[in-house]
Amino acid sequence: MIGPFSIDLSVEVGGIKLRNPVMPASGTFAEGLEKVIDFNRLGALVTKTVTRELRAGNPLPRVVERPGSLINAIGIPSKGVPHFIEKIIPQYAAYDPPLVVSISAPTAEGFASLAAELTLPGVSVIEANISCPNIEEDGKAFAMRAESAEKVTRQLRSATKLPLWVKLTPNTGEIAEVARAVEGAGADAVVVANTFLSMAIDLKTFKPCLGNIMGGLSGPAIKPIVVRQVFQCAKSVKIPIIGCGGISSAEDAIEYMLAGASAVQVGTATFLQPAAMVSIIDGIEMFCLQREISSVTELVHGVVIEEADDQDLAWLSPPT
Amino acid sequence: MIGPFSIDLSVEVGGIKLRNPVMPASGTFAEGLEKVIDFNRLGALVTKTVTRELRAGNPLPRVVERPGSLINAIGIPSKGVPHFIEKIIPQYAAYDPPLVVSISAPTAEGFASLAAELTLPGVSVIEANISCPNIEEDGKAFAMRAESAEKVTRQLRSATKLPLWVKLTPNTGEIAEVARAVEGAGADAVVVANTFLSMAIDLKTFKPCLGNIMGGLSGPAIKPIVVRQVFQCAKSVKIPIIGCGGISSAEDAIEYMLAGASAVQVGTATFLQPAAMVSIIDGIEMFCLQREISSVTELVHGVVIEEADDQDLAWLSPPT
Amino acid sequence: MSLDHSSVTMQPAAAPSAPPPVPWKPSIVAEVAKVVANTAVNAEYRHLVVDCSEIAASARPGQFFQLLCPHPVGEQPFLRRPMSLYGADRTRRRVEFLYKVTGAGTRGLDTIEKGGTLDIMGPLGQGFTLDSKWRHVVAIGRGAGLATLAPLAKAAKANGTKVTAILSARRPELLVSVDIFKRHGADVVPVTDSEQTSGPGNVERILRGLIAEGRCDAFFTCGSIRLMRVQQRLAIEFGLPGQVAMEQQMACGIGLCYCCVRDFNVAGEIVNRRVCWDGPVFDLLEALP
Amino acid sequence: MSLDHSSVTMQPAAAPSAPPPVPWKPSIVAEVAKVVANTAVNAEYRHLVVDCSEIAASARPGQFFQLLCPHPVGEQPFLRRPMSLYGADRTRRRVEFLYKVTGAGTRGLDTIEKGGTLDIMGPLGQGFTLDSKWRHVVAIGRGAGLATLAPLAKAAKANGTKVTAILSARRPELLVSVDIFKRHGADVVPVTDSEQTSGPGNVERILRGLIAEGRCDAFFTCGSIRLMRVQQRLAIEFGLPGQVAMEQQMACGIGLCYCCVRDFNVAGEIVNRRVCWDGPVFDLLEALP
Ligand SMILES: Cc1cc2nc3c(=O)[nH]c(=O)nc-3n(C[C@H](O)[C@H](O)[C@H](O)COP(=O)(O)OP(=O)(O)OC[C@H]3O[C@@H](n4cnc5c(N)ncnc54)[C@H](O)[C@@H]3O)c2cc1C
Ligand SMILES: Cc1cc2nc3c(=O)[nH]c(=O)nc-3n(C[C@H](O)[C@H](O)[C@H](O)COP(=O)(O)OP(=O)(O)OC[C@H]3O[C@@H](n4cnc5c(N)ncnc54)[C@H](O)[C@@H]3O)c2cc1C
Ligand SMILES: Cc1cc2nc3c(=O)[nH]c(=O)nc-3n(C[C@H](O)[C@H](O)[C@H](O)COP(=O)(O)O)c2cc1C
Ligand SMILES: Cc1cc2nc3c(=O)[nH]c(=O)nc-3n(C[C@H](O)[C@H](O)[C@H](O)COP(=O)(O)O)c2cc1C
Ligand code: FES
Ligand code: FES
Repeated sequence: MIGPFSIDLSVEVGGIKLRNPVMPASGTFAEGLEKVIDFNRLGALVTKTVTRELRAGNPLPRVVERPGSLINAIGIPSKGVPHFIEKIIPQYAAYDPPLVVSISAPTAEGFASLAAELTLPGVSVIEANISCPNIEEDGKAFAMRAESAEKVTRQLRSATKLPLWVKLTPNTGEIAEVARAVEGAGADAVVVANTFLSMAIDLKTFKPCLGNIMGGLSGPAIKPIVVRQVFQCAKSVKIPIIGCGGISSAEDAIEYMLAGASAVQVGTATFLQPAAMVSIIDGIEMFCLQREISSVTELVHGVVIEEADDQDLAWLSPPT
Repeated sequence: MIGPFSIDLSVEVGGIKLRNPVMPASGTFAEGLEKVIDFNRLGALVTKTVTRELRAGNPLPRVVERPGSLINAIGIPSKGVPHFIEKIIPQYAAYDPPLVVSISAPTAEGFASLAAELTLPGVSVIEANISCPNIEEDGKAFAMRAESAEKVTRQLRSATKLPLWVKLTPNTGEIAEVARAVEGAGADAVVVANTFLSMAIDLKTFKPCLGNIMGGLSGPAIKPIVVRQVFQCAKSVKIPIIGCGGISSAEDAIEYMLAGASAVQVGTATFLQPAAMVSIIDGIEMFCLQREISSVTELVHGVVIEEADDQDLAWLSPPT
Repeated sequence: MSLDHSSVTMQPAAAPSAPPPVPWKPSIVAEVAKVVANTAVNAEYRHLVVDCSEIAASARPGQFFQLLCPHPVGEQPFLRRPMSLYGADRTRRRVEFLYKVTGAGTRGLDTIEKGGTLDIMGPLGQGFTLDSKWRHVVAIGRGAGLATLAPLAKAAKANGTKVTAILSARRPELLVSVDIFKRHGADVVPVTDSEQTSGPGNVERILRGLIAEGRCDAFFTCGSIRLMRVQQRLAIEFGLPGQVAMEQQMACGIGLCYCCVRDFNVAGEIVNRRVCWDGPVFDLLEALP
Repeated sequence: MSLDHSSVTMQPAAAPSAPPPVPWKPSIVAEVAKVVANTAVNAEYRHLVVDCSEIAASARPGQFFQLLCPHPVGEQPFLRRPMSLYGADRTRRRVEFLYKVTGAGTRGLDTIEKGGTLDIMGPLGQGFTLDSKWRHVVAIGRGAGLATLAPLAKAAKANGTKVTAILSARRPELLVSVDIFKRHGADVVPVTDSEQTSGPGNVERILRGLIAEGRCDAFFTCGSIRLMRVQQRLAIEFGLPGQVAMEQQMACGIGLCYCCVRDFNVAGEIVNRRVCWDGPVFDLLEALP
């Protein structure tokens, strides 16, 4: 028998120990959430991606909903690095969970210099968003190809001593190769994945629903595709994988962990249920309790692959 | 004023004229549907992919549902070419709409010889399924890369005089390049797209929900991604595009046409509403009537892209 | 392993038809039916009655419908759910189902109230065939099979065939369809786990008795692999015909998707058939567990 | 264009707080509230009343909630929908909304019956501020603004401030909130399109009259760009303060996503603010149409 307090929820993810495997996804988390959930319950805190350039973000409308999903083209509104260092980082100083700082830049050098500059007290991890589909034209980003992903990771690696997580795009046809390249270049973990480049058209006006024409798809609709990508990456790399895409329940998080994720990020679900992350943490603990799993790490890559047998049987009533 | 009968629903798609732009997606259509809808209403008839090899198909379970989507790993059960020629093709002889025969093979030569053999009376179009994620290991298929897609298309082109449609995979990061390569190699149209390689894990057993471990995602959940892919392909090629992915209403079909599709294929929706294709045809006609659009071809690539303006205004009540 | 998708010959009613005559008419419909009743019959089963079209109401025993289940709170069943015909009334244009709440879809069914609507699609598949020469037949069901076999009672009576229904359940109070069989003049033999009468040994004993009395010209069964095996053995031993209704997960329900295949032993060869289209009723001796 | 996400200073109530004290307590909740009433008030608006927690019931005028709307048949609204507080009762733990059925989300709201439940999230955003020095204020609303301004009536009364409410609608029977304002002692001036009294010219005439009589220490407005412009002009001409509640499409409602930004003119500079977090109530003179 396992007691509720004997379940070890902690995970080791890319150079850092987290009290539990649940953290926000970049761009879906900010100080406002502190009014709804206790930040000290989270595995980590993750900032919105910051860039060196001052950016206004994309034209409106910035989001459009679809069944079970959201398309966003927020862009990366940014008030620049000094503002980030002076105003944003200190906001999280009082909380226990490590702070993960998400960065983006248009060039590999830009990534490296930003990582160097943000290697500061109060910052625990650099998450390199080399995948944001809105940045590069037509969704092409560093994370689309192994070579470009490797190059940017290598430069990032030499620019910072902090644990380095690299966030991949799901829009590539070769995510496992990209993950392997990123691992080879020194990343401590990969985040799988960002949003799917998508489009919606308004039938009244014939115009795109988003000011930016295209945007990134997130939410429950994408989960089956990203679970597959995590599974493929887990076969391809040894560094930890952080699963991200459509997670809104403990079951979703556990499915990702079974596929190979050591931790998970929760994005869009927080928009619908602002306390989603806390419910997911509680749900994972409950699941482990019921299944007598004493450490959540037992779930990681726990999927059971066996030879197909005659599963027909399962569909008939139990024998009398 | 446009009268109901003055709307021209016909479209020219890759070497053949269709009475309307709506047809089934391969693998979601068979003789049984004749009991529910009048096949003569359809733009075309499309067979399940046929292969030269005898295949049993995948182990069970072959489908698993997710919110707004289905993952299938049917495989391509095939009784071989003679059976297809003797039993399947004649089933459709009595219907007016052209018959599109979907083929697949493990090699470019295999594709070509199959296309040649199926260039028969009663067959109007060869649709080359170079994208089925279940065939090649880990979802890799000819359609993942421009080079391999070009090679197989070139061989197919020289093997048949019939209109040649090539069905692409959405799992690649370079679909517009693949479409262009296929166009260059002589395809008459591209079908965008097949299913997204996906995975689901059963939390009771920790086993994959599908006998085949991974399968293809279809249904409403994927629509925003595939609409974007059609839009990108439309900018990249001049040959017609047949949109396919998550279409279940006339609005969905029109959205695809606005993005750049000349015609559409309907798959999973037929499983939920077996008369979906007929409703979609009627709905497109109604839409054209209401918008005073006299030919459905006016919708094709009709999306209006303009400079962003201050769309904030739209959110306030009308001025008094 | 060879593949055999040709339609079974038992009952031609829903077999693929010739090229469509003019004007074309559907023989399977998806329609929004009106719910007349949706009530619990015991701790496990609910009885659903809907008003429907003539086409739907023409369903025959052993056929089934695909129900588009409403979404219960927090769940989104995507596919339709197969449910056997439990009763059909052609003149009142009404069909009935008997279902057990097991997962998301049936939980959704459970939420429908009288006066509400339900999207039903059918009639689907190949049903049971009653040979006019048969005087006495035996129906053996358990689980959802109790629902599937129920409409045989009325059809057999109309055919002048006498039925003995061996109905199996965990406990007596979980038995369903007993009244239907009795109402149509069948002999009902309830067997239950709690009374330790439902084991294959006891059922075999009962069947041997019926065969000895000449009261078993054919077997009809659904819902239990173990009881199917008993009948297969006896069918071979005594040269009796039989039909079994099979279950399998379904997507389309009309033969399009090939997700519902099962293996069958046809003259020693393993062939692959679609339960929704070639079945759900198959020859007893061809069925494999 | 510069970006300014800092919180406006009008009302510190919901501004970002200092590092959390121990033990931590939420000040915004998402909870399943019980629906006490959901009834039509006229051809356009419906009145929704729910029982809720103390935190939700502590909402103040100008604040809003994000409602998780049930799915109407055939539609799946994904995001929550923002709705202004129409009324709050701290002691009875109750909040009220007034909504117009416009799209999928509000059609979903429309389906909820008395006794049902609704997932509400709030209180959200920065509400109106009432200066204790103000003796007479003017509230000018149209559309959803009529709902947004309504709770000001009670708050002003409690503050000892007299209100003149200029309520605008297409036709007299579409006016809402008139009773609430009257009940709390406000003067109500209905203006409508059908009576040709709602034009900016006439409203400006009324306002100039109130200003001349010393009955306009501040403007409160919501729901009409044209009327906002009239007030902005008069506010500048007479040096009067004002507050406007703005609308914008929202995803998160709590400042996480930056989809709800609008431009504001802060001392001649265009700054970008989140309506959900820095607003929805902003300084009248900073607002841009
Ligand atoms: C031809 C046929 C007739 C049937 N008739 C009846 C009947 O009259 N009464 C009755 O109570 N049940 C019947 N069943 C079983 C019924 O279809 C399942 O209980 C139901 O689909 C469960 O759906 P769920 O969403 O509640 O369960 P879940 O377990 O959530 O379903 C998940 C998936 O598995 C499928 N599934 C689950 N159980 C079964 C099963 N036993 N057979 C086939 N698919 C299944 C579902 O359709 C769905 O696709 C019949 C099945 C078939 C194939
Ligand atoms: C702070 C705030 C307070 C509001 N208070 C009220 C109120 O008290 N009463 C009332 O009737 N309405 C109010 N509205 C408007 C209300 O939110 C919209 O009418 C509602 O979101 C429409 O949703 P729908 O699904 O019915 O329409 P759809 O048009 O289907 O909505 C599609 C999308 O657009 C958004 N949207 C549509 N109209 C608006 C709008 N006017 N403002 C913001 N987003 C919109 C929806 O939220 C959704 O994301 C308020 C809006 C805001 C921002
Ligand atoms: C509104 C919004 C803004 C986002 N901004 C960022 C961002 O700035 N940087 C980033 O790496 N990902 C960003 N993302 C992607 C998320 O971090 C996450 O990868 C994605 O949404 C998939 O997870 P989900 O389905 O749980 O939302 C954003 C997503 C949304 C919905
Ligand atoms: C059960 C099933 C079987 C399929 N079989 C094939 C096939 O044999 N050949 C093929 O090219 N596509 C096949 N597909 C893919 C569909 O043709 C279509 O590309 C895909 O389902 C996306 O469209 P949808 O969302 O409308 O279903 C199959 C899809 C399903 C759901
Ligand atoms: S369920 Fe589709 S073929 Fe049987
Ligand atoms: S709605 Fe997300 S920041 Fe305002």
